[in-house]
Amino acid sequence: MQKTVILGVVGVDAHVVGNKIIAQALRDAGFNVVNIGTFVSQEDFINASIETNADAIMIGSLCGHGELDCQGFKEKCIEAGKGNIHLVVGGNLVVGKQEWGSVHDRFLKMGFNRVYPPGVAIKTVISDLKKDLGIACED
Amino acid sequence: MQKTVILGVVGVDAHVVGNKIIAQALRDAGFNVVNIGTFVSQEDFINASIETNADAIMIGSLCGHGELDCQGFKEKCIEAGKGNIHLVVGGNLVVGKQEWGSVHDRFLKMGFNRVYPPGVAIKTVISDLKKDLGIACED
Amino acid sequence: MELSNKRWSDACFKKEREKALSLWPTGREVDTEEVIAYHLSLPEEKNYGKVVRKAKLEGHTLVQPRGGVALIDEHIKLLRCLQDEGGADLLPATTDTYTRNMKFHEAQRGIEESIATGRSMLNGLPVVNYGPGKVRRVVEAVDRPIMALSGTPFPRLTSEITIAAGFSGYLGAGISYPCSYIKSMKLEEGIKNYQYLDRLCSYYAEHGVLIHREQPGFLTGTLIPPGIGIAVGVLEILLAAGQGVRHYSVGLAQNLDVAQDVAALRVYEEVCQHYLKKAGINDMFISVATHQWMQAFPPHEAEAFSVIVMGAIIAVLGGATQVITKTSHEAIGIPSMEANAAGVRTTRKAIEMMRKFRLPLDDEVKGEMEMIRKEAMAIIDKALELGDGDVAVGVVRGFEAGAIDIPWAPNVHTRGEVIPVRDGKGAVRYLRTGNLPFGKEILEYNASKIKEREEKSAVNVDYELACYDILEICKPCV
Amino acid sequence: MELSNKRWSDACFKKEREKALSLWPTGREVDTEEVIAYHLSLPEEKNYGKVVRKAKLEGHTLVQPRGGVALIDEHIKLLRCLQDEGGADLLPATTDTYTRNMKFHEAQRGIEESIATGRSMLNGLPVVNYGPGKVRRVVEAVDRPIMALSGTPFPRLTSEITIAAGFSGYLGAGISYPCSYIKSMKLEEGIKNYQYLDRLCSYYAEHGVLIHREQPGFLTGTLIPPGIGIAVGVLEILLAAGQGVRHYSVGLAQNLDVAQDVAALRVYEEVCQHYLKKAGINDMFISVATHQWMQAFPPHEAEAFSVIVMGAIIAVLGGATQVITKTSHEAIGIPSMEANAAGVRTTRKAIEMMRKFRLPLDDEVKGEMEMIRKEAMAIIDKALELGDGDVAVGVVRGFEAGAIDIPWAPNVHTRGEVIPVRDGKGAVRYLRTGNLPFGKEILEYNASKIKEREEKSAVNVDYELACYDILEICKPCV
Ligand code: B12
Ligand code: B12
Repeated sequence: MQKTVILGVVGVDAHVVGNKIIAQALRDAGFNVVNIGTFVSQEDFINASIETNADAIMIGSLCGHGELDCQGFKEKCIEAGKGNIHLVVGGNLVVGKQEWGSVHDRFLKMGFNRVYPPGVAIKTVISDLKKDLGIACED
Repeated sequence: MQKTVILGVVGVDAHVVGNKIIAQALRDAGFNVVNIGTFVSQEDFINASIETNADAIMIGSLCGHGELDCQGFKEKCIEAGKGNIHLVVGGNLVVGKQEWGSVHDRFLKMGFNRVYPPGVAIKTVISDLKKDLGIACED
Repeated sequence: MELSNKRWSDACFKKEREKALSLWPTGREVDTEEVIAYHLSLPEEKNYGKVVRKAKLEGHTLVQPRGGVALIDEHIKLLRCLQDEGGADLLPATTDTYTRNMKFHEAQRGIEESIATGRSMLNGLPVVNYGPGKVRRVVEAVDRPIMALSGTPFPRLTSEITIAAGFSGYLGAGISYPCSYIKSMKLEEGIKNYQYLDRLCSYYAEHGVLIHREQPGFLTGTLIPPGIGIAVGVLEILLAAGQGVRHYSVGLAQNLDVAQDVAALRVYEEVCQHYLKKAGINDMFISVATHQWMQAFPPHEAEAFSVIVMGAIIAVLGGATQVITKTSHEAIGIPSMEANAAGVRTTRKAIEMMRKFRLPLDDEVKGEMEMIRKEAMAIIDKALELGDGDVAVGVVRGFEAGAIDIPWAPNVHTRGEVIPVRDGKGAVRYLRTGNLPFGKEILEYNASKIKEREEKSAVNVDYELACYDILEICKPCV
Repeated sequence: MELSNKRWSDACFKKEREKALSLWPTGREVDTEEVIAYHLSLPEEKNYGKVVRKAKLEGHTLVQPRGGVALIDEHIKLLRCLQDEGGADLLPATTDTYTRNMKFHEAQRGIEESIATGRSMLNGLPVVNYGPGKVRRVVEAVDRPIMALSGTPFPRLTSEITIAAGFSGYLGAGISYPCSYIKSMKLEEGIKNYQYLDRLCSYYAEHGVLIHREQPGFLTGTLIPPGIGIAVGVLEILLAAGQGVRHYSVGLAQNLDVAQDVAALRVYEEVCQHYLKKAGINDMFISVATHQWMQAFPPHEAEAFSVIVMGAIIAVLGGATQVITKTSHEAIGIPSMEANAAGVRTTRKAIEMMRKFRLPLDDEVKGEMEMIRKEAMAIIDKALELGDGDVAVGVVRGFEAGAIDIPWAPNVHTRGEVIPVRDGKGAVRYLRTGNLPFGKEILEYNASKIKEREEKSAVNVDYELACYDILEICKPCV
């Protein structure tokens, strides 16, 4: 069965290029992509996931405010009864060049299941997602 | 009284540009410069200093072999009865980018009175030299 | 107030100002008389416009970094580092994205968390929250002019605060920023917001205070064909002129194709002056600013340096008066101040070594110039036609009709039908021209250039390749 | 053996070889038959000449670093890093200065102290001490061709050993190196030493093994006027041709004046072919190599990167097939392997971004080309005349007469009367032309260019300024 993912860029963040390219790549990989674009609030992500009964929420954050913009997101998902939805986040998550290990940890602690560094290969994201959602990979 | 300095580049080292420029600058500053150029052995330095009754020996070493080429120089000076001559060394003294403090120490231990890092300002060398040889500075 | 390119009346401007200044408490601190006196007390070397004018006269290229951090003291450190370690000619104050979107409460939280965590949690300096008094400390701590860099469709209060603080330059314009920095603002609103800013600068100019205006021009920074970039710049300078502005920089992002980049820089002012003259304006000072690569940067620092130096060289070859720099941290995050200064310094050294050498213009470069001119003029002419001679109206209708379009923009009011792609030599062409008002000559030239690439590389030039081209420069070269 | 440009007879060559191979025990390990078989067993991608030839055909610029350390295993690490992290197209083995001066005992001490202290105490790889067997480990550990870089007037044994080890390129020539790497060798001896090397390569070529020869051309690297640099290159290619060499790179150092640097690269091959043709040689493969700034480097790494990238760009603008790289450590010391790889990588990225763009040739650049051609030809013609048509003899007499002269050289047999200085635009001219055989046109052109600088800067162009110019690029730009 086709899996549905919500894709968007959180906060007041206008970086749309990666968003458009990833959306296309996910579609090519067989996902049902609900791309809600840029300038998405936490509430919008959750509402969209409820409406579409999505399997995963994929949050992009490029502008550096990821840490502020993602605070409390997991808790809101739980409140909304979506505590089990798969949470993925990627982009230039924090301000500045920081040691990746610690950034990764911070987001895992916030409740994300997958956290990706700047410039991650899209195919890595997709193959992880397939694995995580229980889709057989060809390769 | 005009002070005499022996200037040269030690070892099999062909870097002559700095040597020529420093020679000119020392002359302009009032020194009697005996410039024995490049490819100078330890013995040549000492002989020249004896012949001219020099006040200082100024060794350039650019090519990186300074450490090997200066080993035992102070001892040879002492043997030759020139144990008190002022010894100055400068250039790219060692192979590679090394911590300057430790390079400086190594050459001080070898008996040099002044040790200069790559690209030192010539006017610094000259004003130190005047001080060390007891010449009044205008500035 | 109806949209038009007429200068706002004093009454209307006054009313709008009151609204703007009441958006956040610090707005109340702006005392216009005092601001004028303050600016007049500053030395010439701290005035953006004067420094730029002098450089243009001397054929010199100024180095202009970006940069902003959450806390004032840290921002002062940053600017001093850019000035003393980097040798920046012009200094920045980039605002954070909350400020840009008038989310001043969030910005406040960012300030507080920055103090608490000991690292900047904001991607820029929240000037509005600080207010003019505190921001003046920055002006007084450095010896160069400062420009506010605020990629925002809401410049009203930010410009009031920063000018009151003593900044003498303001980057931004009413098409560029509303198109690429927000999702759903109508063009009309964006234009008005920047008319406010331009009107404000014109007001200060009347009172002897020169606030230099700069147009960003890089748009989404993503393979913007120079014809589009220049068209937008010209439309924006006409809008600024409409409000009385007479001191302006037009910008353009580099696409890293030497011939085309230089050609674009070489025709830019001429096209501006052509339309200004048509509008009866003969006294506009124009400076051309080039932005080092604005797209995805290589993460490897040695490669990043290469992109930066290349940008400096294109600036000089193209005779630009300003070059806006990037850093070796670009792919990762907001640069440390050292990395930022290094980007400036490497740029400066390259400018020095270039010794004002300009690219000789052979037929190839001249051909590019001609084509860029034609593309830009086609778009501008169409906009003017649609606006019945009024630029402001024309821009709105132009976007509606798709006669103006910006590739890869987040704003839903841009059609996004135009898709750029490189040709066989590396110049940026159009995979799709959407509804751009291009005549046969342009279309055929474009098609033939794309065909050259197909023949050369035996690859289909399609959407996938267009995406590939966006990532080309950031791909490791080894 | 009397000096001439005739090819050494087999007998004479054999005798000289025996002497050379007995200079140090490892010479005995050279088994010519086996060496030929070994080279023939190597893949094409490991042959210097073949890689260079292919690049020239494609209009591509190859990246060629320098580098050498005391120990074999460390050298392998270095080359792997240059290849894998830097993306070098061609790999180096720079020898240490003891080896270059045949002080093999001292080199041995350097090896031992390097092992003892755990850091390289030598400024290069002492290939002779290791002998061909051990050095082959290097060849086998990498996937690119390797060239021996040995700034030496004594190339005989070093070339035997490195070719036997599987290196397929050798840098150096009989005027360049004897002039700038030693204090008192006579030109005659230097020429003969390199005739040996060229004869050796020609011998291998006869047996199907292509050893690419490269001429350094940068001389003392210190503001060498391109007319002099090219003259020496042409004389050296004629000397190589005399011994039968047919695969050659001519080099030239950049002076960091775009127009003049590019002009020099653009005329170089043409001048070579002109004289080769006169000598009846029509089958010489020539590649042009450009050396990134060879003089005092800025210590600040951001500035050093700028110099390096600038060098890459000049290479492409000038259509050079090879660019020899520098590193951000240049001002301080032998670079770490990471710094060396970074220099390669930054160069490579720039080449990529340049997309084979060549500088359009306008009248200014063409004028420079014309002047460089004339200067070079004046020197070469005079040398040929003095040698009664024999280049080898002509070179010796030319130096004696000062008709050939090299600025800032340590060798006492160069007159050193010529002193370079920059003109008002930045091009390298002559403060003093010494006894160079320049006619009125060249002299007047030169004088007028220097006068331009005096007028522009209201400063006397004198010896002090010439010294200043040498240090210009290394001075901090901030
Ligand atoms: C182009 C660009 C812009 C354009 C954006 C145009 C547009 N509307 O899209 C413009 C010029 C408008 C712009 C503006 C700004 N930008 Co910007 N921008 C860039 C730049 C150069 C390239 C981004 C890009 O398009 N990359 C190409 C796409 C294909 O890649 P991507 O977006 O990085 O996505 C990849 C991965 O990150 C990941 N990914 C992305 N999203 C997601 C989502 C999920 C779920 C997953 C799993 C993965 C993932 O997958 C993608 C493929 O690898 C980057 C730096 C860089 N990368 O070189 C800075 C950068 C992202 N920008 C930055 C900033 C700060 C800003 C500004 C705030 C201005 C400022 N202060 O300097 C404004 C923001 C305005 C706003 N409201 O958001 C910073 C962020 C800083 C930080 N995190 O510390 C960066 C990193 C530059 C920098 N070093 O300072 N920017
Ligand atoms: C030009 C140059 C050459 C030219 C020299 C031409 C000539 N005959 O003079 C050529 C191309 C021939 C050359 C050859 C080599 N070079 Co060289 N060369 C340089 C370069 C780029 C500039 C030197 C220069 O002229 N500077 C300008 C003058 C005015 O400054 P200076 O000589 O540095 O002198 C200043 C100070 O050091 C000091 N100083 C100098 N001498 C003295 C003496 C005294 C008493 C005092 C107090 C101070 C002092 O005062 C001067 C003013 O500030 C330097 C790197 C750099 N600096 O950028 C490398 C450099 C010196 N060379 C180097 C090397 C290794 C070589 C070679 C061995 C080749 C190789 N393996 O790469 C050969 C050596 C051959 C030989 N037999 O010696 C290395 C030394 C490495 C190290 N120490 O770790 C350097 C540092 C480059 C590098 N980073 O690898 N080189």
